[in-house]
Amino acid sequence: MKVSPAPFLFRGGIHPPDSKTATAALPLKDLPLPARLEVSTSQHLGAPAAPCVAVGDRVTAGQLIAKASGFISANVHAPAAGTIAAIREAPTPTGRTATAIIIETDADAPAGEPPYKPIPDWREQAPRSLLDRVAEAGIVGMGGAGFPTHVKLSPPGDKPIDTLILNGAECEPFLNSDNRLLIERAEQVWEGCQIIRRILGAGTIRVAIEDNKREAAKALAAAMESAPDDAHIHLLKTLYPQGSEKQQIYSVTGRTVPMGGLPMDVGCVVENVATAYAVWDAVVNGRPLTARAITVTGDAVNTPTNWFAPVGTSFADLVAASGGARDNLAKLIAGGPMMGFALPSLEVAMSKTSSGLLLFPRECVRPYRSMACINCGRCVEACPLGLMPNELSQAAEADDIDEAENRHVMDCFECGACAYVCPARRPLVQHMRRAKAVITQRRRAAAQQKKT
Amino acid sequence: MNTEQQNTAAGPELVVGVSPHIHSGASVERIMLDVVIALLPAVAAALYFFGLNAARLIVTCVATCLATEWICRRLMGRNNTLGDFSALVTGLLLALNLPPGLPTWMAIAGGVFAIAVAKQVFGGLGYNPFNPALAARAFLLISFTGPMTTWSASCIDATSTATPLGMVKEAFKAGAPAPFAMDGGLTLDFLLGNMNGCIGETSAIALLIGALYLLYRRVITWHIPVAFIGTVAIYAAILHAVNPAASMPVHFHLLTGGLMLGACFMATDMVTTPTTARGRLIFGVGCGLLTMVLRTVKTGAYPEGVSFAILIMNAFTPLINRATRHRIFGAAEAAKREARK
Amino acid sequence: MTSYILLVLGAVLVNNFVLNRFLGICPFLGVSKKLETSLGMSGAVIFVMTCAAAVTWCVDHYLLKPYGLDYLQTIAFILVIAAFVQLVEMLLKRYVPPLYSALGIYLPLITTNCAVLGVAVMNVQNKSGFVESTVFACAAGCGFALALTIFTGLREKIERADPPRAFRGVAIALVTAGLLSLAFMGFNGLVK
Amino acid sequence: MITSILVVSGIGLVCGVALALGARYLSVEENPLIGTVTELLLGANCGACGYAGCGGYAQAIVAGEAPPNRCPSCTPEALAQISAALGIAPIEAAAREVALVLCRGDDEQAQKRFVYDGITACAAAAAVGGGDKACRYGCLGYGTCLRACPAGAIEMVNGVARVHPELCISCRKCVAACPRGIIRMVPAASHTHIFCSSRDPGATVRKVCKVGCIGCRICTRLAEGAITMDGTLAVVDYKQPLDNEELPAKCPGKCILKV
Repeated sequence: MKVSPAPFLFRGGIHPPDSKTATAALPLKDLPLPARLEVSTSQHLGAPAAPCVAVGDRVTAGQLIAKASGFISANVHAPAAGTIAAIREAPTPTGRTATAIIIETDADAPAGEPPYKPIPDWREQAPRSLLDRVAEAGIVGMGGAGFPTHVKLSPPGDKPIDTLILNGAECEPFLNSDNRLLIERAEQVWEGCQIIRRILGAGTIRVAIEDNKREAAKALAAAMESAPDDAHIHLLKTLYPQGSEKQQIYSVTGRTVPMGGLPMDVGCVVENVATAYAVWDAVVNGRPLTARAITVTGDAVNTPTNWFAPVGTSFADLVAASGGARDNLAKLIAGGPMMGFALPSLEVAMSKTSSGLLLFPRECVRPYRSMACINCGRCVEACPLGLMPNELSQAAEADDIDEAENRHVMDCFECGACAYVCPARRPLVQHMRRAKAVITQRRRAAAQQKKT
Repeated sequence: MNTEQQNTAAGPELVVGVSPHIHSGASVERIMLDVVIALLPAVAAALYFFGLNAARLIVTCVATCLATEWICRRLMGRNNTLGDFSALVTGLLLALNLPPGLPTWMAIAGGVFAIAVAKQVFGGLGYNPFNPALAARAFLLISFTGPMTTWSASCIDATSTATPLGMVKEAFKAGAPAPFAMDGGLTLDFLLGNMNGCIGETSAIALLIGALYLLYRRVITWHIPVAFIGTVAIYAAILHAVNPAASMPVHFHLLTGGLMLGACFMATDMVTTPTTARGRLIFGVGCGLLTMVLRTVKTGAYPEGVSFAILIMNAFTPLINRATRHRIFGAAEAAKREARK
Repeated sequence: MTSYILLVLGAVLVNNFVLNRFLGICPFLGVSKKLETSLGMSGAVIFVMTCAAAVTWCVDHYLLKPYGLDYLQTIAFILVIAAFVQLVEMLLKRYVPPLYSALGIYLPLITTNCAVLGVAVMNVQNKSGFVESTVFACAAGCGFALALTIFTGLREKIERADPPRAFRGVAIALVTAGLLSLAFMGFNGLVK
Repeated sequence: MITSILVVSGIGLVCGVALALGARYLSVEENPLIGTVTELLLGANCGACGYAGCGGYAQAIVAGEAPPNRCPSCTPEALAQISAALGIAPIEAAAREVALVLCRGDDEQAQKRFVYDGITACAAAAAVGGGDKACRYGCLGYGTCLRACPAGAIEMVNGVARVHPELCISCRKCVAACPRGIIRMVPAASHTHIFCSSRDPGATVRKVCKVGCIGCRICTRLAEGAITMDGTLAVVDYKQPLDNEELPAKCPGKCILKV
């Protein structure tokens, strides 16, 4: 049997209620094409893409509209045919602003040819050409951070990769986009995963799925039956943050990524299931990454839905399609509730990394007063990295950034486990983030000074 | 102003903050309330064994602590913190740590000291380095040694005016044999709390019930109580094995004095104790060792050492915290990699 | 042997120079902000105390006592101590400059650290022998080191505390020191 | 009597010789001037000079890396003494400058985009969705400058920071602390200021704030060169005299005030 429990378990972690039932059984629905799409040039980590169309241009579905600029960057394509209405600054779902290309869509446009040549016989093609396709198609890590996939898939020669981990943990509460993708499109995900392995030349494939998503695991196992392989599905104990790269690598392989290192340092690459699906679509169908699954849920939306929606759809359109928001809407979150970003308004467009949109009612956003740390140690128990959030946050609060740096605040990936359990309701993640921002700024300044 | 907001804001006013956007619901209030609930059996035992005197002390201490907390916050111009119940816990713990015959005004002095000097001058809950109730007890013990070690006005069958620990210490100091044998009847009496002592410390069974509740509610972890009580037991066992004539058996040391109250409620006060499991074990062992040293060294000024032991270990807490930091995920691997280079 | 153990325990825990006799409060408050400096200070004090006790014992025994000059004790002892402190200062400045600048004014102030003089005078009062004096001095220095180390840990904690304006800084440190001393009173009488 | 004198001087002599030997073999070179200058610098250690404390600044002065007039608390006499000690020509004291918060968009005048929930500190608030103030250049009002000010010269008035110039010690800590960069050092002698830092076009400013510069340029004409335009923002050029009493009343954005 290919399905078995994960052999290891990382230290720390928390058990938030998974709150997934509202949308777990709802099939992905294709969103009717919105009249307007706001496609950001910065949907990935690294340099924003450079727009290569002008206002007034007509574009076809899948046409390249912004080119990757620099090594860590990704192409951006038009999700639908239409006319470029404007190119201007717009807010991103991660709380920043970036140049966005606004497309007035043309619903009557014929479907047309896929923009890239399909490669159904990818098993016979050189890994290099497949990698180029991934780069062309503008594929990024769709689990959250949005790291350009083609960069991740071309590790330096001295870092041999022997394990590819397909991340289907989806440990964030509320979200079901990856879960539904696995249930409904398991074969495509599986094929995408094999394509990635061919690019990497990796030995084994390990699939990591939390044990509360047995249906997804079953669907994938069925898909894997038809494609015999030495791959293996590991059911992870439901524990947040199993979906985090380093924790997952440990749970699945028992290897520990060195502090400050990358998964490739221990011979692993972790790819999200949505990314695998996008790779399949790009290679087999020749279609760039322009649409993704997104869960719209929460107690302040009328009809929670799992959408398959074009990138650039404004959250206002998504919410409207989901039956609209209720009057008691008080918080709007792009992403999951643990690591997602609260948005100031619905006038923000979804990106390649938007896996969910949560609408929380006023009852869930009670104002509270954070207190002094009472030293209970729950955050220390919860931290999957073994950091001490209590002391780090106090150092940051006292502006003792050096102390925070010496105590490895930079390793914090802001999973939020500490703040979730804190009985004093301290904004621990915000303290960490601020300390990290200060340190990054200092390091940048120091590097600049070195140069001059 | 209102009309303008309506003009500009298209939707409702949204709250924007940093992730995570959900919370476990744990709160300081709930933790403190749990401690109060866990103390109820001990309070009941105190009322049963010491009657009105216990009621008088509990009411006095709680009222004093609450009032002092309110006044201090007022004077400092800060928010009212009566709602977090920490002053209530301090008041209860202080009362349970006092001998039944203590004059009311001394209890008031203790309450004021606990809140004003040991807690609020540091900025309130979370900042105090020493357990406020214990600091107040130590303060009273040093200032009013007589009343703090007079036990006459107490017990239902008061045959002696000293605590068992005091009687034993006096006897051994004088070179006499143990004043009583720890037979079954006496052990049961000690277990239930039928002896002289501070009003809340005598009933081991009531305190243990409370501790189990705290463990069940995950307010405390097992490390400190187990390490503390275990160390005392091992130390007492060794002492008894080496010299049975001049020492008391293990269960005597476990059931008498403030050990149960101290190990389950005072040494587990999270503000003043280490954060990591390892640190808590060290803390517990340190408390146990110090307690037994203070109890059994014949020349010591006080027959009981639990409160001082915990206070001294409180002082060590920052150093223990520093020494028992968790290993950071991947730090060892990073060091190895560095070494290879 | 037992008497030496008791002597040491007594000087470190029971009659701790800082927490029980309230001597040497100045460096106790002055250099207790960072563990690194307080450890350096501890080392310096142990060194000065031990050497000063040894030398003052000799001075007392071979110079003052024979000539009946007991009344000159304070002056003579201070002279010796001052010289030792100067020596430590030079050594540190030369070999551990960061520690030297971190200790700052508190290094020369060991001269006026009453604990050092206290040890010397107490040795005379107790009519201790040479070895006893030196051991006692070293133990007293260790007691100072212990108190300083614990207190530094506490100060690093209260540094992050939020006391009312009037209590910020040294005031809250003194309150903490008082409470620490209260805790150490539990050792009272343990060793006579 | 003689014995006592002899004994004490004997001990003193031995110690003296020991120390002399120590000084001979363990000494470390140090410029005595640094000590002199440090003493003259008053020792406020405010950091206004940009160095780590007065000692660091003194070192820099003696090394010739910095002029001695960077200390705002230094009296002219002390400055003269420092120059004399260094053996250089006396240096003029710089004109006193005070910090000024270039925003008056308080809770009543300026819009907010959302309800901020988090740490009460400006840098932290600015990092959350770009800050809750609708104006990207407005004072966030979470008091980071107030806590940075060693002189207690900053007060929060209705959600906007205000510097009390009479208390300001010109240390520039608030200037460095403000994540929006809207605190500026201005001559203490100037009293008319433009309290806005928004570089947004006038229409945008109007939408979000009732007291913002809309870039109408009326003030530039009235001020005869003492106010210049930096894009759409009017900026006072403090090198020029500015004594037009009508300015505050004539500003349609109501952001020019005489204080």
